[in-house]
Amino acid sequence: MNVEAAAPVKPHIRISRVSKTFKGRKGDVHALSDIDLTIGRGEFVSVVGPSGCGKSTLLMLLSGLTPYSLGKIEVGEKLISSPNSDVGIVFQQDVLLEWRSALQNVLIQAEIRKAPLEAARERARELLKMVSLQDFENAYPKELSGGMRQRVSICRALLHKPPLLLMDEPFGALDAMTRDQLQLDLLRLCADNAMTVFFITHSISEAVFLSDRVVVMSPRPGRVERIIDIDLPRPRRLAMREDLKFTAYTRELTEIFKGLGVFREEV
Amino acid sequence: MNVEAAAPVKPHIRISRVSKTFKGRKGDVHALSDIDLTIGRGEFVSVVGPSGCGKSTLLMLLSGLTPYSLGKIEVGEKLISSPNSDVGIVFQQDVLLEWRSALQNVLIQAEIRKAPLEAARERARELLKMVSLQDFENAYPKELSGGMRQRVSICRALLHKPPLLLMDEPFGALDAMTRDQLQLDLLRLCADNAMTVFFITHSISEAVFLSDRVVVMSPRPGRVERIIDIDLPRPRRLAMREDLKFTAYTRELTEIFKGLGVFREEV
Amino acid sequence: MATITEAAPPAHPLRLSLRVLGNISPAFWTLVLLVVLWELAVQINQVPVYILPAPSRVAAEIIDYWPRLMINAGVTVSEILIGFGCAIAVGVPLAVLVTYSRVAERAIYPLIVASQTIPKVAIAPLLMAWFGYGLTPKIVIVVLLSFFPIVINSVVGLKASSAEMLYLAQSMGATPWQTFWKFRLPQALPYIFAGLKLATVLAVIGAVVAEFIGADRGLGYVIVVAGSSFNIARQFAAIIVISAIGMVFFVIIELLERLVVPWKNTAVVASE
Amino acid sequence: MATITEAAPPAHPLRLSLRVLGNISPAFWTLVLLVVLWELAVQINQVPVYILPAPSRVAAEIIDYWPRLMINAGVTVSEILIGFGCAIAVGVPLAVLVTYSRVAERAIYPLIVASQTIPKVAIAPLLMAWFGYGLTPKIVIVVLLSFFPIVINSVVGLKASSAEMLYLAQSMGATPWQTFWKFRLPQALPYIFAGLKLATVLAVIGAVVAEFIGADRGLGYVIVVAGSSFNIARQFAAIIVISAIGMVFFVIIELLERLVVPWKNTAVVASE
Amino acid sequence: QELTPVTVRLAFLAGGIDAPFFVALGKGYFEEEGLDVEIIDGDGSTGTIQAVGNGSVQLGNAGLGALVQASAAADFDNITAVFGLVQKDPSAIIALEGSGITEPKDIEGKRFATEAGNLSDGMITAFAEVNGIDMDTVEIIITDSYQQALLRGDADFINGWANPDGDHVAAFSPIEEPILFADHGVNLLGSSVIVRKDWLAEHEELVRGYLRALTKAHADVQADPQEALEYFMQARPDADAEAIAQEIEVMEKYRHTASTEGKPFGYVDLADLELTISLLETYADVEPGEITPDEVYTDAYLPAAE
Ligand SMILES: Nc1ncnc2c1ncn2[C@@H]1O[C@H](COP(=O)(O)OP(=O)(O)OP(=O)(O)O)[C@@H](O)[C@H]1O
Ligand SMILES: Nc1ncnc2c1ncn2[C@@H]1O[C@H](COP(=O)(O)OP(=O)(O)OP(=O)(O)O)[C@@H](O)[C@H]1O
Ligand SMILES: [Mg+2]
Ligand SMILES: [Mg+2]
Repeated sequence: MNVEAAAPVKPHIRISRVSKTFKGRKGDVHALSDIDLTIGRGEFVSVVGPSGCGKSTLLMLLSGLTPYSLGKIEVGEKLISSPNSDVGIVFQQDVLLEWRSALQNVLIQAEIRKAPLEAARERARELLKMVSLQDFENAYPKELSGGMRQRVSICRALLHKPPLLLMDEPFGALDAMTRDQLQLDLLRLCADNAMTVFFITHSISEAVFLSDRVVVMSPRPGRVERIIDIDLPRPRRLAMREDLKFTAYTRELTEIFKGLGVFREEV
Repeated sequence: MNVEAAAPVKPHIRISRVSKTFKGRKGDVHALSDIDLTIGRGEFVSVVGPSGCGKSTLLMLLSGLTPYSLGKIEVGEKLISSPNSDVGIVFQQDVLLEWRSALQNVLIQAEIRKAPLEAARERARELLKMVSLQDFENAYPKELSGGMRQRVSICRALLHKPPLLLMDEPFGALDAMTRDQLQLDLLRLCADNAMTVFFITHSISEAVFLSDRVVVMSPRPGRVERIIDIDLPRPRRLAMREDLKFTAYTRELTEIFKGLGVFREEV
Repeated sequence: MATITEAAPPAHPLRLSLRVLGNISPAFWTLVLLVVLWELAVQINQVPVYILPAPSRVAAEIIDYWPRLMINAGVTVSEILIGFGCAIAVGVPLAVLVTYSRVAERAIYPLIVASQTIPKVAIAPLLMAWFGYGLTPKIVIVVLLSFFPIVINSVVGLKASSAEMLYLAQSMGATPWQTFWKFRLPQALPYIFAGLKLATVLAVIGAVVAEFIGADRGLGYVIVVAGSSFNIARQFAAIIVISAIGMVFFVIIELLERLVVPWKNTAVVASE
Repeated sequence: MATITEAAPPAHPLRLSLRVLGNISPAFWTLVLLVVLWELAVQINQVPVYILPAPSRVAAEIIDYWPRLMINAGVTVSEILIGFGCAIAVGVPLAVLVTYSRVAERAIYPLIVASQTIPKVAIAPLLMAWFGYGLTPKIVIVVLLSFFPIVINSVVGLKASSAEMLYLAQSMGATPWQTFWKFRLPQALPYIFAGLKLATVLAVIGAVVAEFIGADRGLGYVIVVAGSSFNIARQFAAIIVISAIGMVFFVIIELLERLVVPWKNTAVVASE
Repeated sequence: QELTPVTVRLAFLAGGIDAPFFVALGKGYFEEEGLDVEIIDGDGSTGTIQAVGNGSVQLGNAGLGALVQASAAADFDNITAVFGLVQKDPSAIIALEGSGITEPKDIEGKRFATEAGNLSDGMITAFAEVNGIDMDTVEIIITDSYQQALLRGDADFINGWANPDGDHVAAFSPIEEPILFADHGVNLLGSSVIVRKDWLAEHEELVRGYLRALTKAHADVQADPQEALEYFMQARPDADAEAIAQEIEVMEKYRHTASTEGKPFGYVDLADLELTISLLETYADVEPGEITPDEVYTDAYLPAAE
């Protein structure tokens, strides 16, 4: 079933036969099995798959934050065996530092990287404005709604214009409108900065709308079930979602999903 | 603009002119303004609105966990002025106790309520099976994926068959298929137990699919912008989402949303 | 049934300090009550002064002996402050070492524990032999007594950082120093402050005990000398000044905590 | 650069204890090293026994005096255990009171602090007058010395519960007792255990100090008696037995922690 | 016969000088007098006076000088001594051999290590003044480990008991003959049996019996020091037997002053007591005339001389 799509020109990420097993008290959990995936430089790849199939785990392996059990991951020319700091990550849980205001939470990225602070502050303000949080720069995480916290963590990941962006359901807590807006903003930023994006989502239409390729993962142990090339023109426009081609893609993905047997019969 | 839909027969919840202001270091945040809403017994009401508009705040007021600044909230015949324990709540962040396994996290509901433990364990197992976590009963929260954690917290809220269910984006971290499945399961449980449900979501189609009425809130300070009666037959079937009536509702809601001006012009 | 209260907004530092000072009052009244009871107990039972002097008698002694009490208090306070400072300077880095290095944890930790269980009074001759008879052995004793809670609590605090937060730090390429300074330390502050509070009282005790063993000034010395000449009222006067120093010190650390860890002073859910 | 390690899986209690025992070894080797250095220092510098007896000399004394050391150790250990038990029985409820009642916090807390800064040795005659010369005053001193870290750390721990968690508890109609028992306490355990560890060493010190003042048995008494006849080697023998007791006690509490708070022993991210 | 329970607190940690107490206990002399005695160790006269004063013990050993000073300082007159145990003060200047300190005058310009509490009772000053020593030339080091300070050479002399403190030092390094204060015009009466006057009034016969038992035991100690040591070690197994044996031997010489030499054990000479009081009046803040000998001592309970 593994239909590998045409390999992109300049590979940025190369995942070869990677497996991951979590050792548990009551036996091991086999989270990822034999993953093969190559992502080109500047490519936007989305990952969809049922809950618990190993998407977040794969993202953590890519970032070098968790070690893999078998196989090989290369990012750029580098073999990943320790944390890779040349990335921006949006974690599934917004990991905000509760002792810092929204603005300071974004700025930590610059502080740690020893980037010039004044310019960073400028950019952080712009990013917060982009996600409509200009009025909450000084609010502490406790004083923010779930969606607001998530938006702060997105700004943090974007601050330093990383060459590789890893996003774990970044828009999950946002309403449809804000989400549409941020999707467009994200695409613009990617185009401007030639970022490679590894994007986990639960929304098939979001995946289709944003991506060059969509990876469908099968449930435990997570495998790459199928990779779909999305052949839609760029820049993407919201109106494209009404296109037949677009709906064809979403339908195809939905069918693959259903084929995974995740879905029980209707009761 | 406030178009109050036909009042339901037996009111379960009565919210009258409720406002909520958070006192902050740098001035106050006016989160909710002058909310009026009546929810009938056994009714399924969804709330949609832009991120940060006060949905979670309203839920917290309803549960009595946060005090309101002005107005009156009655649940049943009781004026809410202290925590109401006759509910099941799914919080926006899954609040799992990290020292308890998935099963024990569900069972805490029964332990606190001093319900017979054997029966509760039986039911907890069923619920975990319903959300496909039968293999993870003994896993600790740290060992679960984001979507799995959320599913555990849903089971916890349902364990004691509460007359009133308050859910804050309960399916936000779930893939489309699991989500569909759980929507159906939830509707079945509601019908079986005559539960009243207050349901916050970011998905307009989810709101339409599940609800008797959909409340649209406007951004800060949160107000009730519009209430839409969803006149679709019950039990709902997934196929209904292809109905013209269904799409008409989602379109209407999308238009209202756009009218709120949340949406910036496309860039 | 539980009741709900509004989360108190964090106030301006100055307003805060004032509020904290205001907060002392219930304790003050308890204290007054205790003193009155003590006075009555002594008066009614005719307790002789060499057993337990009445507060009035102690107060008279404090007033009488005020100038010399203050001079000696100055000595004790400076020992406490220097010793406490050194305890922090020793304790926090040690905690960092133990947190970051498993080997250090296993090799050093048990020895620190052992060092704590040694009665300082018993090894006084050693300390005197090594550090002479001046200020140094007192500082050493203060440090030995007070650095332990700083270490233990700092270790627990520094280990309390969530895995997610450390992942975040690593993804930014944070150096160990940055991870410590920007992520672990702020997270650990509530624990560290609990340790500092414990350390304050131990520092006070340490200074006094050190002065018991060999000193020619300080409040501990006053207690010994007053005791040997059976001046119990003066002993109590000195003890009360010591307690006051300890309390002031403790309150200062608490004020500092409120200034340094303001984000903790929100969200209060009081259950009845 | 930081490196990544696999999260260690929580092991079976028995395996755990074995591992912990295994873990002691680095400390053991450091100890051996220290003892060797000590022996060499004494031999080379010809340090007289009245300053610092050589470990060989102390070891000989321990062996020589073993039966009586054990008898006295038994006395001291029982004082420590009873006192420590009482300290927990006093400290934890006090912490609960302070956590739940703002008034208690303001009224009692400062007095507890004050009680800590009073040098116990100085008020020993009072304690003797109140509690006689038997076991009671020793227990009282142990409790007075060791309950404070239990209180302070328990308060910090009980206050560490997140607002969300307390909301959850309230939404289930949890009684204050249930909230305490099922939500706050498990959350507070790491803090409480840090407090208990501090308390162990203070309990040991407390027992020894109490035996200094008025006792005719126990290791503190042995130290005093040996001191009075200038038997420094025997003093050190007793000190070493005391330290050993303290360490064993500390390790027991740590083992207990690993059994009671197993969910903490996961996810280790070591940074170099 | 019903025994009366009595707790006795020694002045210091039990030492050879307390041997009569343990012999009386071990041989049942106290029981013969109707007493059930428990002996507890002390940590100085102050503590014992307090313990007797507040009734936590009935009988105690405390320095008569200390009793005078305490009565004045804390303003009480309800405790009296009834029996002198140590009358010649063993306090002495102790210096290492070769230090050149053999006469009181020799301490001038030297370094002096002592405990804080020891310094404040005024007897050093008294010793200096009586012997024309300029204390301003003496450098004082205050430390509890004064013996070590002397041995290490941090100090030239210390003030301690000629026995056993002097013996302890001598065990490591030979010392000059200790310069006893008592031999140089300054004798503060030492340990005596003290009791609260109200309790005494109710238990006169018991106290007489107690003192009889002590006297009898003291005679036994002198007759058979080895046996006394055995009784002692039975009661205080952690004590250093060798040291105790030596103490039993040498401490006897401090039982009497020159003026009570040949008098029965326990007898206190009025002139000695007056000297003690006057020394304290001159050097230790005791108001002249505030304490009279009969306030702090009575000979009414001494056993009839045999
Ligand atoms: N504890 C608090 N202190 C101060 N302000 C708060 C607090 N909680 C919420 N707010 C503010 O109240 C407003 C409404 O927040 P709320 O969490 O109800 O939003 P929401 O509609 O649930 O948003 P989302 O969809 O992002 O979860 C926000 O502006 C938020 O900043
Ligand atoms: N630390 C851990 N220890 C043990 N098992 C783990 C751990 N983290 C994840 N797992 C397991 O690995 C599998 C994959 O988890 P992962 O978080 O990658 O899923 P996911 O695809 O991101 O799901 P979701 O969409 O719900 O976030 C799950 O079965 C989970 O239980
Ligand atoms: Mg995930
Ligand atoms: Mg919300």
